[in-house]
Amino acid sequence: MEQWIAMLLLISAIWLLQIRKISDSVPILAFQSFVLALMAGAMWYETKLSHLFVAALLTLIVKAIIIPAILHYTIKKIDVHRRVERVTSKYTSLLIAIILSVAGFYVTSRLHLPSTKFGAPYLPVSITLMFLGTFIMIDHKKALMQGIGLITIENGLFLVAQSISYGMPMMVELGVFFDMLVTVVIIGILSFRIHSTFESLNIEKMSNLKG
Amino acid sequence: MADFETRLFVLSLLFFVFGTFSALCFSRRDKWANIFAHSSALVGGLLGTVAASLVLATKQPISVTAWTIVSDVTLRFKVDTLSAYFLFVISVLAVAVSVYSIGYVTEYYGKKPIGWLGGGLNLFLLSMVAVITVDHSVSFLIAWEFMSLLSFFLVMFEHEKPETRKAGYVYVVMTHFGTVFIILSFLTLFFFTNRLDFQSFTQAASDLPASVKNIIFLTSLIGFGTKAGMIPLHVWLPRAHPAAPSHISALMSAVMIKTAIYGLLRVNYDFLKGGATWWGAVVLGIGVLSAVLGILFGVAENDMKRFLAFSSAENIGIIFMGLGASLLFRSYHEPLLGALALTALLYHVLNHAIFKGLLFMGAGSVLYATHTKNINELGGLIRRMPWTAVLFLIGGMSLAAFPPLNGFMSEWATFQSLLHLSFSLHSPIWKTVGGLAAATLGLTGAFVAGSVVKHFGTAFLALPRTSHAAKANEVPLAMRFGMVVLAGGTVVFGVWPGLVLRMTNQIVENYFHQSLTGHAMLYVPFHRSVESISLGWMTIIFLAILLLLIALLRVSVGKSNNHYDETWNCGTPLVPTMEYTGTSYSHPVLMIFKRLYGIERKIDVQGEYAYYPKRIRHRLKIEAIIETKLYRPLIRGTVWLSQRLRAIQNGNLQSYLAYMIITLIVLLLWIR
Amino acid sequence: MFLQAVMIVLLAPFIQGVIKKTKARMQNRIGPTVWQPYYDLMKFMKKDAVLSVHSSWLSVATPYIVFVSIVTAGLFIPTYITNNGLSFMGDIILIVYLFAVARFFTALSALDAGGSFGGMGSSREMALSAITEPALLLSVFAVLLSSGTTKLPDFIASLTSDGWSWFSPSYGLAFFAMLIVLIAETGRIPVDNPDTHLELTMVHEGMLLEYSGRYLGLMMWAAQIKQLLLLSLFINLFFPWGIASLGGHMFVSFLLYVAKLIALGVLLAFIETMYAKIRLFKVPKLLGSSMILSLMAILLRVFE
Amino acid sequence: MGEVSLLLIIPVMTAVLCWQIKNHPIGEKLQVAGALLNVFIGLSIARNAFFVAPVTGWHHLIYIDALSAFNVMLIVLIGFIASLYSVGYMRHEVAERIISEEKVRHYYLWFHLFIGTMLVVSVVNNIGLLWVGIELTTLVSALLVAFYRKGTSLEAAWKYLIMGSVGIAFALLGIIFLYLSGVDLFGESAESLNWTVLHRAAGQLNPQWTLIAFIFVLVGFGTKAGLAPMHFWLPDAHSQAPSPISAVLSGVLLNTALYGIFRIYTIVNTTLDGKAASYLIFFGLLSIAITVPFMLVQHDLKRMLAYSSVEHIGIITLGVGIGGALGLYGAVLHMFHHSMAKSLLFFAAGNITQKYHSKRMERISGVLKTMPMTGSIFLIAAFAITGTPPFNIFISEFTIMRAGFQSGHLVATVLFLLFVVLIFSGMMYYVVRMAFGEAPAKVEKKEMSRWSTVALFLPLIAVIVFGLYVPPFFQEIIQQVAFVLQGGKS
Repeated sequence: MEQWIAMLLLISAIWLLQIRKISDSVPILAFQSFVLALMAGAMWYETKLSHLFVAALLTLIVKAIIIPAILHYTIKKIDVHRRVERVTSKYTSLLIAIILSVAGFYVTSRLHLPSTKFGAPYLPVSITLMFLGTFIMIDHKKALMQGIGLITIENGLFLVAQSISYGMPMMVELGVFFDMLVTVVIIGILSFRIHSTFESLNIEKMSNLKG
Repeated sequence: MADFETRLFVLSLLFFVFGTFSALCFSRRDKWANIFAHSSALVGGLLGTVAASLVLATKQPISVTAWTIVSDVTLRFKVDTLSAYFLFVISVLAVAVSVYSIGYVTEYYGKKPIGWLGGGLNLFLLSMVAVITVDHSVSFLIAWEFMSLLSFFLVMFEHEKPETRKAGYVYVVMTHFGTVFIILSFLTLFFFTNRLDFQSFTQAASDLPASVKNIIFLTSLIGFGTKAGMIPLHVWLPRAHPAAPSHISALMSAVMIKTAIYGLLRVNYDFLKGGATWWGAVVLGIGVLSAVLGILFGVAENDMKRFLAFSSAENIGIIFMGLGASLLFRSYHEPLLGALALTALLYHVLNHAIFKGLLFMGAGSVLYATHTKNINELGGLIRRMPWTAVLFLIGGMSLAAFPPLNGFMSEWATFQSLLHLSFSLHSPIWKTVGGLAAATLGLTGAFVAGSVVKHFGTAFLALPRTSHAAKANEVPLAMRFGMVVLAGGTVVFGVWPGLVLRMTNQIVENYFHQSLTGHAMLYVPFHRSVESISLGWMTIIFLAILLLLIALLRVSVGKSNNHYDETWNCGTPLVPTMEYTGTSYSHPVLMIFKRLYGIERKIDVQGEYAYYPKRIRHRLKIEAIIETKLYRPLIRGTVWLSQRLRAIQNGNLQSYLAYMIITLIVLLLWIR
Repeated sequence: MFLQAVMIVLLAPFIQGVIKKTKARMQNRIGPTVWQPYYDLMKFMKKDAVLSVHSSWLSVATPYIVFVSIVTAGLFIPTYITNNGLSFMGDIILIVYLFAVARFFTALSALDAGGSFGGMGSSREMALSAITEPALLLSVFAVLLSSGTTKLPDFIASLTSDGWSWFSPSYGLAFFAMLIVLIAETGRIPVDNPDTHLELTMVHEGMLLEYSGRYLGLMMWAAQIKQLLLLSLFINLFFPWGIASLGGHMFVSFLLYVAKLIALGVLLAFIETMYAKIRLFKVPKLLGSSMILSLMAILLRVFE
Repeated sequence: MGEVSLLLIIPVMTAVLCWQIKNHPIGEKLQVAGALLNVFIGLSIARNAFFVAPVTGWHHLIYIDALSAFNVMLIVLIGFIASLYSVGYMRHEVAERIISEEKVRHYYLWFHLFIGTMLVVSVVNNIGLLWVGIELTTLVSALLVAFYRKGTSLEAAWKYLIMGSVGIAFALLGIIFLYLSGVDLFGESAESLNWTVLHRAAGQLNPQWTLIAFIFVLVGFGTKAGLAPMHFWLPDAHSQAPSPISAVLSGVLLNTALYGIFRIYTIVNTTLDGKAASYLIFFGLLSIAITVPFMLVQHDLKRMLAYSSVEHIGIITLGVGIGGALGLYGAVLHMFHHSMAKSLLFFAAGNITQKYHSKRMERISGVLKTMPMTGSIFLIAAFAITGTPPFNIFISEFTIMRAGFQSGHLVATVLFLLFVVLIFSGMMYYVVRMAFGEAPAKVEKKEMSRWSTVALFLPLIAVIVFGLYVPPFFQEIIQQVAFVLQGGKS
């Protein structure tokens, strides 16, 4: 079970690197978050910790529904149906993604952290997710994709938070969700303004501030 | 008794403070600002002089605690004999300069903020007094940098001129670099003594391991040497001093650079108390270098104040020679000779302060009257401004160490200490070095004489070259008086060394338990012979012979009746353009020492026959090798490097993110 | 002391005359009598003076200052007695600096009138002196090193007491070093030509160009005295034999002293006729070689 | 207890009111009043925390000890001065037709929310909430950076937002690890992220977890605090924001981020007994070093100041890393001094840029002629920020150097000295060119509005006085804070 979830998450992350159109990213993201919610549910099922259930629910609502919705809306509004632009070629990015995953697993393995009862395999995956998320941001030139990369990173965080530490204290989780939401909203707002100012979302246009 | 001196000292400080604030209050009213600022500076100076002489007379140190800065850093003023001596020098100059300024600043009325200038002067004096009297390294550093900062602002006073801004920048950066080295030496002392006040340095520092002492010595030498303007760290000096208003240049050149000497004495004599032999050798070497190169660069100058600045570097060199000699003698346990050398350098500190102050004031007066410092635009001033001429001449003669003026006395003492390196030390190296060093001192003396002739001759004698010079008028009374005070000093301290010895002995005895005797005569009893000099007697004989000669001529052939006629100029009437200019005057020297100046000489003759040219243009481009070969590459290299390094901030968000993630991964791989 | 003052003042022109006479003879001329300089001086003293309208009080004051400072310097130089009781107030350093004072004022007065000849001479003089002075000091120190004092009487006393060590090589080197300096300081060929006013060659004479009458007389007299003093310094550093200490048999030593002076004068005249004047910018090399010699002298003395 | 709630509520209230009140003159005065009120409350709270006892409340959700109180003090003070300065600044912007009046109302809204979020960060006890607060500051201030809707400001804001959020995310992971390290001690309870609890149990925490946690937190919050090499957003954001905002960003926000790091550092360092210090020293030195080239060759006035902020954050970090009573003392003192000097500098720079209509330093000259007051203050502040006596920064820098030598970090200290003097020579080059000389003809010789000059004086006093005399009560405060940073044990 755990292995499956971990694998799905990884695949979804790498998939985000391989998309053709920006709009494709939204469903993948939703799927990823859904898997995350699933995982949380599973954790709840195993540990019977009530707040894990809440977390799962929140994940489902906020991450798998609201945030994708916002992103979808933004993309529609700015209508960037064009192909994504990458720094590296498709295959290079794939290669790097693989390397990063290996790195993530290696790093966590050599930390020889004391294993916990559940979700031990999730730790390397989550760290890898963070790496991949950052790589998504680095690789894609469209401003919006960086938002998506960010959300991938946060998903990685959640994975750890939910699985290994059985979720954070309630209040903190709420706060985090709230932040996520606001972040996405502000990313939306800013990408609107950027698009209206630069007539494009290509962040390579935004490199006037040097030195 | 001591508390009386304490009161005087505190009062003088308060007067400086009062001068600052009153000047700033009256910054709207130039006249009042001028009067308040400089009169209070004058009073402060007088009080300081009295306090200093009392301390030197009674040997009772003044000690005043002001307040606590942070936890264990207190601001305490402690005037022991060494401080008192420098306090005396500063105060004397303060008196003369403040009188002079009353006249000098009138030039700025309506044009520039007098209040700030006067206030700055007072604060500057205050900071200098603080530098030489505080006894905690942190408060010393604060006072030190405060002094540098104020002098920087005062240099920047005429900041409309671009070269002034450049000078100010160079100055402030170099002095800051110097301060860093001073900080290093103090921190090193702190590292071993675990205290920061001079008291514990004095107690603990002397029994440090030799290597540590060497570090401290070197760092302090570089640090203080920068401020003193020793070559090759002098580059700020010939820029900053001419840029400042003349009375400020007088203070900077006469007194401020001496605070560095004070620092060196403190570190070497109070804290370290003896070290390796090579210390003395290094200092002596730097001294010789500074003296010779300083004056050689100075010879080429046609700007009065720039020349004076270079000659300051040269005199610092002479002082360093004395210091080096005394360090050597100390390491060879020759107390009497050490005493002689230390006396020589202290004496020269006072003398240089006096005549360099006088000369800068003189240059200032010329500037005031003609609005130019370039001697090639002057001439014939001796008739327009007789007072200034005579006073400048006296200063110049003292600078060139001519008897019977004070400059000679200290140079004589320096000569003696250098020669007795070779006479009394038994190592063949020192025997050779001593003679050579003395010879170089002679060399510098001759060059100084030459440059003085050049500057006085070109600026004050013969025909005026421009209308500025032709229409010049004698400067106001206050300025003349300020100069007269110092001119008197040059004579008195020349013919009556006893006055100075009485002060220096107090210091010298602390370190060598020996002292020199003398009233009208400086008398050094060596084991092999007795060296002595008496300018007082010499002067008397000189005058006697003079009177005799005149009398004889009168009685034998009567008064000489003079006719006046045009100068012989191959039959053509003499016009100013035919006179020897400063440039042409120093030309032989430049030709002899070509290598040092990196001279680019261009002569282009126009006209069909080379022998009957229509126009000849002669351009002489001179640049000191130190700047071209040492500093410029350094600066260019730094800038080039930083321009390369700036590439990391390429404005691209993705690369920034890459930096982040890489940092993270590396750290994760790093930790165990 | 008074005696010595009078002596040097009166003796100086005679030596000048001797040198001139010898030169003339060597050039197969009859030449003026050895007393000629005295006649010249008297003539100058009587004549009226013409001064430049552009000149200041400096031109008038200079001759007196120059003359007196050189005479004063003369009091500290042993001539025919080791100690005239004045040496407590000065030593070789003071002497050198008194000469420097004289030179300083001469150079200034040369600029006073504003003519370019004066400037030329003055600038050359000061440039050369910058090298002559250390050379002089160095050669003197090379000799003084043996006795460890800068006081000439003490030095001569020690030299005469512990035997005259002429044959030590360092003395030889120092001798030649100082001879060169002597020629330079007295402004003779090959460094300078005392009997020309041609602007390309002259150094010292150029500075006196504007002077006439009594002032010129004083200047020339001062120059002659300076020459005498340098000669006697040279003599007493290298051949102090027979010099009397205070109260000794003065007369003999005086005669000896004059004899030495004449001999040295002849030598100078000889050299002067042997050589031609060298270019101005060659002179530093000459003096440099003098410095090298004295340096070698010092090294020999130190390491022996 | 009521005080604390007031402290958090007033900024929000002010913000909302400023936003709602359409009457501009009233609004701007009102926001100043709000800020002033908050100063009093903040200081009284701080006084209790310093001299009486740590303030707690809301069942251990709030915990204000000396460290928090110190941060609160800085926030309210700088906040007040900035709000005071904003009045003149914004009036000028409106007068210049650069922005409209209701944009100014938005400005005040976000400004005070920003202050509020920072206060939240410094008063909460729970590290998770602390994280939430810091993320909020990012979001709010990003909007303020983007305030002028120019391309460059948007760019800066975007970079800031993205880098900030990524960093913050890393930090959250770190916090989760920290939670993990304690979780088997306390089980899953809200308490177990309260740093009081963690701190008490710091001894028994799991070292592996804490170390990796610290790494993530350092990189994460380090990004926010502008530690090299995560600082790249900083010069952009600080130079593009309106000057009062730049002042707050440099003066307080960075400290707040550092506060996050140090909070966790104190715990981690006790767990790893001093192993973590070396990381701080490394990043501190790196931050100082990396600014050198950008100081030596620079064209934009505010960027230069921003880089100097990076440098000083580095110095503070270095000081804490060097540690020991002296090092921490110096670091804390430096925090205060840097906030004062830097905000002063940014305000002066604000006046200058508004007067010359440019941030390009080659276009600026003769400030002393055009604005004598601002010019001289600018000079003083510049000398102060480069650590020149007799101004305040020197004292703290020297204390840190002392600590460095005392604790035997000789190489680090000497490097530090070297970098500092290089930075000085770089900065002075431009400062001299700007302050002195003749002004361009078109610039009229007149000070900016009274509001803009008055605001300069409060920090100026601190800059000058604290360089010569640090009052005993203040030393006591610093001692307290250093004590907390030392992990409560002296």
